[in-house]
Amino acid sequence: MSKHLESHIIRPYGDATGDGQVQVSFTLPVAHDKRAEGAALQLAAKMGLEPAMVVHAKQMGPHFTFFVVYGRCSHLVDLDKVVVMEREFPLLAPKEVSAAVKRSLRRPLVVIGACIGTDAHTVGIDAILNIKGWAGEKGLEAYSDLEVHNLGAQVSVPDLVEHAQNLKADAVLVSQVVTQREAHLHNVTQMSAAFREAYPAGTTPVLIVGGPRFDESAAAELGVDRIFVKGTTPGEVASYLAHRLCATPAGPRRPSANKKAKQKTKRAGVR
Amino acid sequence: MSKHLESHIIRPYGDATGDGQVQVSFTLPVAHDKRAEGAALQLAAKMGLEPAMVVHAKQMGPHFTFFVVYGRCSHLVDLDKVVVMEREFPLLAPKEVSAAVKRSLRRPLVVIGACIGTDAHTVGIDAILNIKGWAGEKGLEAYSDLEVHNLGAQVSVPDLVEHAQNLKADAVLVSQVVTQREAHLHNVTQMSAAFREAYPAGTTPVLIVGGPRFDESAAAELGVDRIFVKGTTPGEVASYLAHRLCATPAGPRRPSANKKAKQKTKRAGVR
Amino acid sequence: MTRRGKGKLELDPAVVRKARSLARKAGKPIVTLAKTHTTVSVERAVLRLAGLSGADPEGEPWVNHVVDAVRQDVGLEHGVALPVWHAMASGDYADLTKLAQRAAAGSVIFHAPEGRDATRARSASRKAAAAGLRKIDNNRKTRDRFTKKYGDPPKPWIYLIVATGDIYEDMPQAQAAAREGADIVAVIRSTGQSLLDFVPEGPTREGYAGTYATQENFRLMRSALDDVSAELGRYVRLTNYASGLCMPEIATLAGLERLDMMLNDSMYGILFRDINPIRTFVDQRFSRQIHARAGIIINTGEDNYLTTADGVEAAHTVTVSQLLNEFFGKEAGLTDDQLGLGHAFEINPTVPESFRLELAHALLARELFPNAPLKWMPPTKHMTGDVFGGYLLNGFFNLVGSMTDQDILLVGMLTEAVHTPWLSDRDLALQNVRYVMESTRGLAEDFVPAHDGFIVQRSHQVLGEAIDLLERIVDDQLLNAIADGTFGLMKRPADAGRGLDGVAKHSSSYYNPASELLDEYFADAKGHAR
Amino acid sequence: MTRRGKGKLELDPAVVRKARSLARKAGKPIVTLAKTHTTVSVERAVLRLAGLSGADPEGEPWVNHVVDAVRQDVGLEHGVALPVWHAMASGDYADLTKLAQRAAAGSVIFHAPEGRDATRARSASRKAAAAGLRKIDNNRKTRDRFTKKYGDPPKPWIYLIVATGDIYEDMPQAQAAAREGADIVAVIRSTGQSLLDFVPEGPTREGYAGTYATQENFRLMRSALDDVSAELGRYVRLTNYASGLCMPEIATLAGLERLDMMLNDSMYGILFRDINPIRTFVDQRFSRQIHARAGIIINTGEDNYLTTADGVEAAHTVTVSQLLNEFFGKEAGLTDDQLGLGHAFEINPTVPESFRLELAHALLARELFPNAPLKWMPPTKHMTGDVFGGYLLNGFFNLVGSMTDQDILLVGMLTEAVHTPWLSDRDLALQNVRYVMESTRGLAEDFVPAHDGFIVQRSHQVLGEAIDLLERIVDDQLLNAIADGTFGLMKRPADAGRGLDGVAKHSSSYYNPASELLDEYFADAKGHAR
Ligand code: B12
Ligand code: B12
Ligand SMILES: Cc1ncc(COP(=O)(O)O)c(C=O)c1O
Ligand SMILES: Cc1ncc(COP(=O)(O)O)c(C=O)c1O
Repeated sequence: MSKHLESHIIRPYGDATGDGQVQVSFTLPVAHDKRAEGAALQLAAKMGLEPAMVVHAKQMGPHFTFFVVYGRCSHLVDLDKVVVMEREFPLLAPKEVSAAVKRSLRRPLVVIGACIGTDAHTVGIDAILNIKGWAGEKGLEAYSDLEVHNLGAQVSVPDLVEHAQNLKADAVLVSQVVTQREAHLHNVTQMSAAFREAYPAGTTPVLIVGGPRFDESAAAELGVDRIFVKGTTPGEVASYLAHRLCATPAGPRRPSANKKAKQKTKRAGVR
Repeated sequence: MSKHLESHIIRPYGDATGDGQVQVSFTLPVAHDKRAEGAALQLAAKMGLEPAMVVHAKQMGPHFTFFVVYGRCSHLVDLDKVVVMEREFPLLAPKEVSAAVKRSLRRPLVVIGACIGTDAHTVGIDAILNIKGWAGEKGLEAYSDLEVHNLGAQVSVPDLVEHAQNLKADAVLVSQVVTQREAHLHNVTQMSAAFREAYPAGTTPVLIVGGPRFDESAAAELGVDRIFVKGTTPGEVASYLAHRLCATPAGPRRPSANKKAKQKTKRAGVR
Repeated sequence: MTRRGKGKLELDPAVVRKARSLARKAGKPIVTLAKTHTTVSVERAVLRLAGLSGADPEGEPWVNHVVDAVRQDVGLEHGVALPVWHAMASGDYADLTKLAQRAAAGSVIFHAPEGRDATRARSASRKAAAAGLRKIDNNRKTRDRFTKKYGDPPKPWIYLIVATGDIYEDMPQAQAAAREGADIVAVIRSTGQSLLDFVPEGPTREGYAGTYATQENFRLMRSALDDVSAELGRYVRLTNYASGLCMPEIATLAGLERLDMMLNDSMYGILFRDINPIRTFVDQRFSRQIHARAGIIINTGEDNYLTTADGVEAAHTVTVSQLLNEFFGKEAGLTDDQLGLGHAFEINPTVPESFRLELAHALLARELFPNAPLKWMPPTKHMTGDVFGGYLLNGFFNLVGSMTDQDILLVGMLTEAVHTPWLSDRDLALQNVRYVMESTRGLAEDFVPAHDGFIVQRSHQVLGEAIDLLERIVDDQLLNAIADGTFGLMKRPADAGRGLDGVAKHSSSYYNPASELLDEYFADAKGHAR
Repeated sequence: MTRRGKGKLELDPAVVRKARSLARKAGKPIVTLAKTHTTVSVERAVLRLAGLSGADPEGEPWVNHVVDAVRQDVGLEHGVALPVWHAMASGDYADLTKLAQRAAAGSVIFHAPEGRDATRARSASRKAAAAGLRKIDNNRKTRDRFTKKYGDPPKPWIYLIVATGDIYEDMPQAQAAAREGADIVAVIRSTGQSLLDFVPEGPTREGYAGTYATQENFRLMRSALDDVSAELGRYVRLTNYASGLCMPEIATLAGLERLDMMLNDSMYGILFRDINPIRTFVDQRFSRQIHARAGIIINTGEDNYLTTADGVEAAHTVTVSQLLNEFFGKEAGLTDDQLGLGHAFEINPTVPESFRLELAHALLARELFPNAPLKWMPPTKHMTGDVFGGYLLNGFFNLVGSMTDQDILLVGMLTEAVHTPWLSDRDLALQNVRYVMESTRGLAEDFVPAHDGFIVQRSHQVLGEAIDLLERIVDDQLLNAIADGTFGLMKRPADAGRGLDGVAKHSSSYYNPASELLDEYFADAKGHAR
């Protein structure tokens, strides 16, 4: 057993340690014949599967064939080389969050949330905000010292900025679920730029985005403070808010992430 | 449409030409956590999947996790580089086969078949030999000028050789379905060596093996004349026999394949 | 067949009658509202029916120019017909397009005509609208001819979605889908089109997660499917979405381009697009009258509720919505065989006996609406990245479809939680449907819920809860119920939401030739019925 | 529950009685044959029961040495008991092992004792055999204690296969399987063991596509499962194969090591291993007497027929084989709850209504054998490399199990056509079973085949064909029927096949203490029953 935990170089496991067995399926734009199966094996070989078996091939229409391939993958996985983004903040209970807010802000912390662009998938943001909550945890609306405004779906970026200003939002939570043609990346980049434009440098609210297909480590590129992904719970978000907004009550509040992104965007250096 | 047929460099197809999308699943010998997902992505990257998404991860027991990954595969497939083994003989109708046998041998062609070693999967060899046949084609027993002896399952190599000699077999058909620990390769190599040992050089019957997991192009290595794989029909086998045994009635009949293999085996050069 | 007679759930006819009459009570006030209001989109639909199409170089449709201009000059409350055809009579415009161009240039001033002018404008506009309705009638005849010629496919009809965003990619994919076995092809729309207050023009090559609904895209796709229908000897139906801010216009375009089905729910826009309730209901009635006339089958959207609410707790809201959709639909002239009421397999699969619960719900819909072509929707919310488990779940969804005798089966994708369907996803999905349908054909006759057993009791419970809810709705008015988040847990007050500014109450002199013609038509349709 | 009463298939009790009496008629001559013959393996089993185990340095078991030596000296026809215990009495051997070693060295000459010598040898051997049976009885008690302590899992019991070839890999895998939800773990054997005329010794680490069945492997695996049973608070059963040339010995070892189930079919060895029919039937009866005594549930192998014959055409051969297995089993003392009769989901999935055909066949078995713990086997022959379709098919197999209330469910693998199961294949398979069983729990009560409908008629047809076949078998004798390829399309003449030379007809002085004790035991078991 323990050997599983110790060894840092591992391989895929079919039914014996080190057998490297994996399953692959894909479609090739060719009719099904011997050559097509050869092509499938060529691709498998390039993926590192050798030996590999085409166990299933099904032609779909005149020009496409679907393949299922099993084989031994020659690649090794080095666990030491895996970079994981560890949570940079402690998980707090709702009470602790409220206490932190009281202590440092001496007023409710204002949060607004929305699905921006044409995205109408509100279940995710609602899971974080609604009292009902998610995975057994109550949503931010249930936190005594958080003032939550859920703007709902398909909110345009200008509207979002306007609301943020009128409501004096400390944090803006944005959800993006539709990812076709990278819609989520375009929308978020546009959104963060708009905030930096609308606010005096360093005073922008904390920008938080979430959705099932984001890369947690892409916050800097997108010009936001934090990204939350699949399986996020309200408690994590609340804890992050406390960590981010209540740790240093006095100190300035310009996320380094924004700096980086600023340099990228046209309006860099605006004062 | 036609472009599908012309272009010789292709990529996997998800829902748009060139998107390179593939699906992969495998198990890693690690418990499920962030690091494990990172490990899965590292493996995907090494297989050429970038970007890739871990869409499913399920821990199985304390030490294993199953992953489903989707991603864009960067590898290209060059159709021109695909080597396919084309059928080297014409497909004949049963009548034509019989005619060829009559013409060249002037006697029935004797075929014996068996599953050797501990393999008891007879459905495959029966599909080829039994009158009932396979895929709508009658089996070799239905051919007027073929004399078929089906020895059944789990025949030992010595028994097989003995029968071949007693029955003056022109061709020996062997099936191997169980492939665990390369059983099929061991058994076939052993079998072909035994025949070369038992027969004067160049007089061995035509050795044909078949089974769902053979590599059609491995005949030489295994010391046999022909390998048939998944989906073989009786007609193909009969046509091959006619081609192989009735083409050159007089001429010597030592398959080059055997030569090669001979050099490999210990008993090379025995006279 | 479960279609007629006693039924497997032993539903009490009196209870069923009660449910329907409550739905009528709840819907009546809305109908009055719809009959006494108009919207910019209804008025634009009239102009489209009269043959006005096209857009200015910026892509703003001429119908928008005209309606906006009329509104500026005389307001919306009289309808645009009289002012427009009065202008046509006064000025010398070759056709409506010319008028529109001039109006766009600001060089037309519209008046609300009186007396003989009004009468003349009225009959001119009536002629124009009638011409449009004739086109629609002819399309209906053409469809009937095709279905007679080819014969209709056996139920359930297999419904597949295409969504590349590019109409020129959509066409071959739709034809491929048809060849693979699709009886119905739906081209889903680009996200956000529903919030546009105009209908884009011409063929389009880019949309997010869907393709724009335009008259030209409709035409291109319908003819692509006509080709493949001829090839296959099977009439392949085309579906799009009459929803969002342009519902009436899109319905009209669907009729003009011979679409066969339209997603058209009485509350979807309100709940899932935050469109103003009144705007929605007014647009709704007009578009359903058009669908009725065009012989288009509507698909309602009850499935959507269960994506935000729980499949068990909210089961009765589906029933309530189906009853309301039925009432609104029939009031607008739709016949039973045009009511593609929706429901879905969305119960959490880890719930004990979830499959029997699905059977209970699906059978309840089947027996409440024996003659409606029910649309059975696959699991989506509980689909995960476990594509194997997802493939299995879709198989059990298909099985419910087979056992409860559904009519329209939207094929589920094993990659629902991952991406919009791939070619191979669709092919696998169709193999799944084919296996289940073929291997279980006739199994419905062996499916006899135990008397007073789990399934019967559950179905009665859901119907009971539906009736309770309808009673509450009747008491505090449907609009308030919607405002309180009764459906899909979404709160939508009547005085909020998108497109409210596009709504106007009829003036005493309101005139709409299309509505007039449609009302007459259904009046004597009813006449004949009697 | 379908277990008692009328039944859903409306089977005519008279017809069912007829089927059983035909099976009895067909089986009777075989029983006589079995009672009047012995085999080398039966005799070796007697010695194993008496405590002789172990092997020479080459691995040839001592029991083989002794039996071969006795046979050489006095032949097999008197049985080995008297010659052996006579030798024990004459010479000074510390124990049987010593005797065996000397016999192996050729320094023992065996005689068939007469008179008082015979009597003495007889009672000595009887004592020795009784000691072995006591061990078996105690194991049975232990099992009962465990199942009482932990309680039995709900039906169906989940049956998983382990097959690494290495007992030390098998143990953790079996424990993993148990933790994942397996109620029964089967360790399949290495290909070819069935053709060995001896039982290998000690722990083994290599076999092809399976692990050798040895006493030590049995012991190791049973204790590994005892550990995990304690951990899980659920008694996990262990299964192996009492088949092939050493059937009686393996049955004995199973009893001595507290295995819980054994694959043990009356004809599998004949048909699928070309073992001589007489050898098989003689070995069969002895091993079933042991199983009966040990409280072991046998699993029969009807599933195998459908891998070589067609699932529809040959459906009735399954029924016939079940009836024969039942007759032979009960004749040997097995009770209903020990008869794990087999059947399988092997109809070509492209056959129209294939699922309903499967339901008809499965329900027929259920209603013919209401009290037998039926073993329901998954699709194998029609599984292909399409692992998605295979996963779906396994789901529908599980569904039949749920709807027809099967007892033992062998879990199908999506990769059946590809490789022996992977860890992840097994895990996916268990999720499949869990979903189907949980979500459809209770569905059986809603499954009521239409009166005289497709399912009822099909089941009657199969039973009818089974009766016709049994009549033909009764006419021309079971052995001839087997010779003619009646089962699984395999022709197996009674005078051919492996192991015939290991068979001997009893002489007038034949004595077998184990058989004697077993016969007495069942005699008064019957006595009590009366
Ligand atoms: C429910 C649903 C809908 C509902 C939405 C109802 C509603 N009010 O939200 C309806 C039916 C309306 C719908 C419509 C459409 N949908 Co949809 N839908 C789904 C579905 C089935 C589930 C999504 C969901 O609710 N997940 C549950 C939530 C809780 O998970 P989540 O969103 O990931 O949120 C969690 C985390 O990501 C994170 N999180 C998310 N946001 C945020 C924000 C912040 C600030 C934080 C901190 C955390 C956070 O926390 C949450 C809790 O852990 C998915 C398929 C699937 N099974 O995933 C398709 C899916 C998302 N839909 C899809 C599409 C294409 C559409 C349409 C565009 C189709 C069309 N053209 O008509 C339409 C149009 C909608 C639009 N304009 O956007 C695609 C998206 C493909 C892609 N990746 O681009 C999917 C994947 C289905 C598919 N395979 O095609 N859909
Ligand atoms: C039927 C079957 C059985 C039957 C066999 C009955 C019989 N008399 O043949 C029974 C139930 C007895 C059986 C038993 C076992 N089986 Co089995 N069995 C299968 C099964 C379900 C189908 C095989 C089959 O009949 N295919 C149909 C035939 C027509 O196809 P084919 O063999 O490929 O033959 C075609 C071609 O290959 C070619 N061909 C084949 N041979 C030849 C020969 C010549 C000369 C030519 C020209 C062509 C040719 O032509 C044929 C027609 O196109 C497969 C799983 C599957 N779905 O594939 C497992 C499978 C083959 N069995 C397997 C195993 C492990 C066993 C056992 C060893 C398990 C055990 N330990 O108990 C036992 C023992 C048998 C033994 N000692 O060998 C494994 C093999 C794993 C591996 N690759 O090593 C498989 C893949 C199942 C699995 N996933 O575990 N099995
Ligand atoms: C009833 C109904 N209308 C419309 C739509 C399409 O949404 P949109 O109007 O945003 O295109 C859907 C989506 O599934 C629907 O179910
Ligand atoms: C009834 C029965 N006996 C025995 C076996 C095992 O075969 P063998 O005896 O070759 O180990 C099987 C295999 O599935 C079987 O079904």
